[in-house]
Amino acid sequence: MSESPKRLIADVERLAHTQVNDCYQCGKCTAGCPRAGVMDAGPTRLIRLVQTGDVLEAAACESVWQCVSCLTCTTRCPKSVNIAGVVDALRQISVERNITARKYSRTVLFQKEFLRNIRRNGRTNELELVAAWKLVAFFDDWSPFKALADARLGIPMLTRHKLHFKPGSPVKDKAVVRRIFDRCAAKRKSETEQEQD
Amino acid sequence: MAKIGVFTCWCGENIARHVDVERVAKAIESLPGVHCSMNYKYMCSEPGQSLIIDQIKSLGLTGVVVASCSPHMHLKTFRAAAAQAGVNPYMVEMANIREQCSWVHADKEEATAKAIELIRIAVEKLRHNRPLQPISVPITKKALVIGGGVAGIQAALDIAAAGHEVILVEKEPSVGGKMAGLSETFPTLDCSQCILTPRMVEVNQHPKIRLMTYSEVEKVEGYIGNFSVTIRQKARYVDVNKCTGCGTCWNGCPNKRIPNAFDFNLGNRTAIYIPFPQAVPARPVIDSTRCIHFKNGKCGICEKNCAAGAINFNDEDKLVTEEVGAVVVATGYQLYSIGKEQTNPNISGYGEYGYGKYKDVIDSLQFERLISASGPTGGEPKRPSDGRIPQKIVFIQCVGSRDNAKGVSYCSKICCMYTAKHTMLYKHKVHDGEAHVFYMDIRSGGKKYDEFVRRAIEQDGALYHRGRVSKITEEEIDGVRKLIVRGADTLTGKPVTVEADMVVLACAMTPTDGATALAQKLSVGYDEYGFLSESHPKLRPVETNSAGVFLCGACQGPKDIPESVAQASAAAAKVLVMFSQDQLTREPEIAHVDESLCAACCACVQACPYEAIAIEEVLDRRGNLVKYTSRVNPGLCMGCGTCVAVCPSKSIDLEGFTEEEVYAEIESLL
Amino acid sequence: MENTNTEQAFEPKIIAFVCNWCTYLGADLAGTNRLEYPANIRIIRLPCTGRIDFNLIIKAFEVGADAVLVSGCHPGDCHYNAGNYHARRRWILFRELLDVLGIETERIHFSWISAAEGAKFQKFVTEIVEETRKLGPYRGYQSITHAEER
Amino acid sequence: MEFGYYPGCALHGSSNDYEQSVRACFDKLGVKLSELEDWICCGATAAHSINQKLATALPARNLAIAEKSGCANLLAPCPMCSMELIKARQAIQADEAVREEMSEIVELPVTGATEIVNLIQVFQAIGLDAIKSKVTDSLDRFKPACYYGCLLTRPPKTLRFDDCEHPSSMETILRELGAEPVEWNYKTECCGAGMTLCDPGTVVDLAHKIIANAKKHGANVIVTACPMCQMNLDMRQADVVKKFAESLDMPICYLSDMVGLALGLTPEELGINRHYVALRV
Repeated sequence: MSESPKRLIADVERLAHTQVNDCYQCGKCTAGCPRAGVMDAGPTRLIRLVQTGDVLEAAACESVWQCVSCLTCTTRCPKSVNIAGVVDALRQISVERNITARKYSRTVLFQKEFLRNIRRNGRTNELELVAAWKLVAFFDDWSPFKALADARLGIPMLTRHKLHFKPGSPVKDKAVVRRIFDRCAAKRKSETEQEQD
Repeated sequence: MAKIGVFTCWCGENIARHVDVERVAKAIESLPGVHCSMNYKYMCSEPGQSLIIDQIKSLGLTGVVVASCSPHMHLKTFRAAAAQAGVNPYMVEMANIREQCSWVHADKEEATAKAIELIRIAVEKLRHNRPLQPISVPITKKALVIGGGVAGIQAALDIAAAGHEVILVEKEPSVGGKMAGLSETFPTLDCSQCILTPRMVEVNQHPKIRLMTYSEVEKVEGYIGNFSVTIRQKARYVDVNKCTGCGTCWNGCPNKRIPNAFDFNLGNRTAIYIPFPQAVPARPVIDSTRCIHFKNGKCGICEKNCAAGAINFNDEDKLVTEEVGAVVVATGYQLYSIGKEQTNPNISGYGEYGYGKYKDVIDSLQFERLISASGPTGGEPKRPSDGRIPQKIVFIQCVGSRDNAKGVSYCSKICCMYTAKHTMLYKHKVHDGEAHVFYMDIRSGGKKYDEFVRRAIEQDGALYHRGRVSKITEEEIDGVRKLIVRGADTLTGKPVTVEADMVVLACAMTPTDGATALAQKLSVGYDEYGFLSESHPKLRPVETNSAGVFLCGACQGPKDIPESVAQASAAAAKVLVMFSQDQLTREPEIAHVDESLCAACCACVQACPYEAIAIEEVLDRRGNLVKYTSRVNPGLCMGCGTCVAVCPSKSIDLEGFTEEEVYAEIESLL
Repeated sequence: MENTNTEQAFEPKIIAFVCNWCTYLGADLAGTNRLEYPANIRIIRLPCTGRIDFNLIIKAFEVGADAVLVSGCHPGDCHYNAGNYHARRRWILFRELLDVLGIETERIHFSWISAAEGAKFQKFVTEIVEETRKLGPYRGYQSITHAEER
Repeated sequence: MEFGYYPGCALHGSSNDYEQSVRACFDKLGVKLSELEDWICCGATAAHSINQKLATALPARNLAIAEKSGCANLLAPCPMCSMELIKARQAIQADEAVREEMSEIVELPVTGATEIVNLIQVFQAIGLDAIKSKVTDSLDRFKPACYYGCLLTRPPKTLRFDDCEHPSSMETILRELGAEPVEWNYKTECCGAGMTLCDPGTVVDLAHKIIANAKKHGANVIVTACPMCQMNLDMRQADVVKKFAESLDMPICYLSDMVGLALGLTPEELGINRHYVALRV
């Protein structure tokens, strides 16, 4: 199914609360980005891809997940384009359509696991999170080295009482958190369906 | 009894396609006052106009309604035709059945019905019109030019060359403006001072020009042809008539380390000073805020040394009133301020570039002084922090320009050109130096302009990066202070970092401080940035909506030297057209007061944007005061009608749009 | 759906007071660019919105206007420097007066349309005609005058 | 003086030393912190990577809880939480439709009545004079490089706190307490904490750049008000030293640690002893 570029652009703009056509490609976002040096498509290029309707191509870029959300781009943009917001929108679109750059599928798994963790507990349970993430990552690429890479940090963290086996005070009303998650997912779904009508 | 002729135009197919012209003409015939109703293919054509003239003459018509295009198109044409046939031109009305009817309504029934109504409105108005006569006002053939930069100098010289007197007012101690401080000029690289200083001398010596430097316009009263201008001559503490400009005073002044504003604070001056050696007039001023004598009454070395006895510590500001017929505004520009301190709340400055924090981050006018042979370094591009010759300079374009978030939304137009010039001049002085330019678009439209930019790149090896800079930081590397410039090259999509010795910011051009205050004194409009508004962007580019006031140079919008000079000559030409007449004729569509009704409540006086209405005494034959009344100065009134709207007794009315006429129009729609 | 017939029969009458230098030229531009809009509008050309006395607006309702439209130059662009500000300022006072009189203020529309905004003129007029169509014919003025008579 | 308190996951987890420090400090200053009843996670980066609505809804739930409890000012010491809360609050305040939608989603009415403040703002509210009146030790042995990171000042239009390019609010406080803050270059540069698990290589590079610059400008401690920055710069320092073969030995402290030391609290009371790089007190 080929999708109308117009609709895709509108989706990004709605999610990011910004107008991509305001961008005149000056490059200031790329200039200030702490990650631009390693990106396959810097922020300027990502916005350009959205402008031309190549939203899915943009969403599939590795750079979407290389962004650290430091907001330097948005802060200094001479046209007040919410660039970081566009990157967030592209992330969401890439997850929804399962087109995330292969190299960063682990990151998506982590983010998803993070949210699952909150959905379950209301707050993050760090140890559970790290363990679970390592496990999914392992099943994702079967690399025991990656799975153990951060164990090295985990042990001194435990000795400094920084990592807890038991989470702090638990959330009492966990059910409401679940309902919030479900409602947000449902809203997004109905919005996209409405768009397609 | 009105005898009105209605002439409906087909405009070829333009009107006739959607409006049944024959039916319209027929329907109009029976309207009250209408004596004849005709239609023709092209009313504005020679035979069309003849038709109108013939009908006026043969039927003795007293008024004419032409139903055709917009009055902005042809009202003048038909008024002239009517006048030719002996009908007062203000007894002509138009019904706009083309732009506002046939072109916008596809349904022929609807369009035809609307056309009939539009003509009915016009007929009803015309039935209440009265003949008007153009107004004549006398004229003082002397011009005031405000601003002594290159534009003001040109305008003054042109008007004076035609034999008229000119007063040239400049707020700084010397004429010359920004151009006097520039190094060389694009695209020919001729020396700015070499071409300007002869002109500066000429304005000072011209018998028809009265040069008033260190002076500002305080108050403007009057109207076209008859302005009365009050000028404040600031206390100079030096009698310019006695002074010979010998220089003993400023050479002997012990107070030598005052930042010189003419060098944008890169160089120093004394407390008694001329801003630069070629200043005109070559007469110093004393900066009373810095002079030791004004602090403690001591020193006085200049006074002792002055053989001419020209020093006068008791000097005071003087107010001078002059009568002039026309005003030319040439107040020029200044650079957008980059730092944190901003007067305009919509502008926030560029903290990320560290201007004001890092000494070697300078703006483009500062760089002009650094590479100018007459500048504080004698033309050597020494950097301000330690005097080293920079081996690598980064030039950043569009600082403040085209930046809705922090600066101004417009393009400042000249920065692309002068930045290319800067790279060349720098490379000519430092052959092995690197000149990096960060730009967004290169805008080099103009004769020999793009060739000039290409020369900078192709022959002088300037390195152009298409992208903006995000941040500048200062770091010491191997004992030398470097500016780390983090930019991007959007053509490669990669970030670019340059370790520079100096950074030059090409800042936006903004109107001079005080331009808007002056505009208010002159009743001239200005835009959100303070650039003064021309009357029409294409057809009246040097006129303003304040009759008798003209504009030239960068006060109207960003401009380079050739454009400013051309516009200055244009403004001078407009002044000379005015001065070629002995009396001025104005449209009579202005306000007038029925003095028998006026209660002198002053509502109109306060509402009038032109200060054209004043309260005056009404005297009887013996000179006794009967009452007060408001009275309109026909020279000042521009005919906006605001006074009519606010008048509680409706004793003031606007000719051409009287209460009676407008009500008649509305009532025709019943 | 029961009102369809009457709604179709109702063609609102709209009187516009526009300034000569901005909105009138904007309307001309709409014509030059052939931007169609409903034929319900009648333009009264005035030098400036500053000339508009609010009695004119009341008069417009008196002759049967269903909506009145006032449009001039953008702030800062007034041909006469400040006429549009005067108009705006008076409108604020006038609106309260209208409320007291019982005239529906939603039938009076203000806008800034420049000589370059033909499309804005088209949109503005089209929207107002539609809106007024929905509001139905204006009988308010008659009811006010009748109340006075009683 | 009393503030609502939203610790966020970090302060209840791996950065509990920050909570210890903040609480110790405010105890000493007589400021009461009332922890928000049954608060939930703000969603952090994950929420706005996956579902924008969720990124508003999770903070909105906390705002609603705060409002219900009558809390006027809510302290969120973690800048990420703080920014997410402020962003949600502004969206809710600006648009009635959002307000209604969010009230429905989070099952509590939310209008954005509660003001969100960061740690520095609380110190400002207490007042420098009030703090100084309780000081027992001068901080004159410290030359802190104040590190604001990304989210204390960005996005400036949302946060409206300090100067986003050259902030100085932490310096003002520390200077009053006797320390000599250094001028340096990377006050607002990103340390890469967001990638600490998935891209350690870049994190080490960024951390090196920041710490080395602070050192070069004469700092003997980096002071931050962000749990992620602190942990990242502190924990990754060993890797930095290894990769760049350069001894840095730069302790990374919270602003509350510094204030606490001036108030006479011990490193143990403040949790400074649990940092990786030791602070020589």
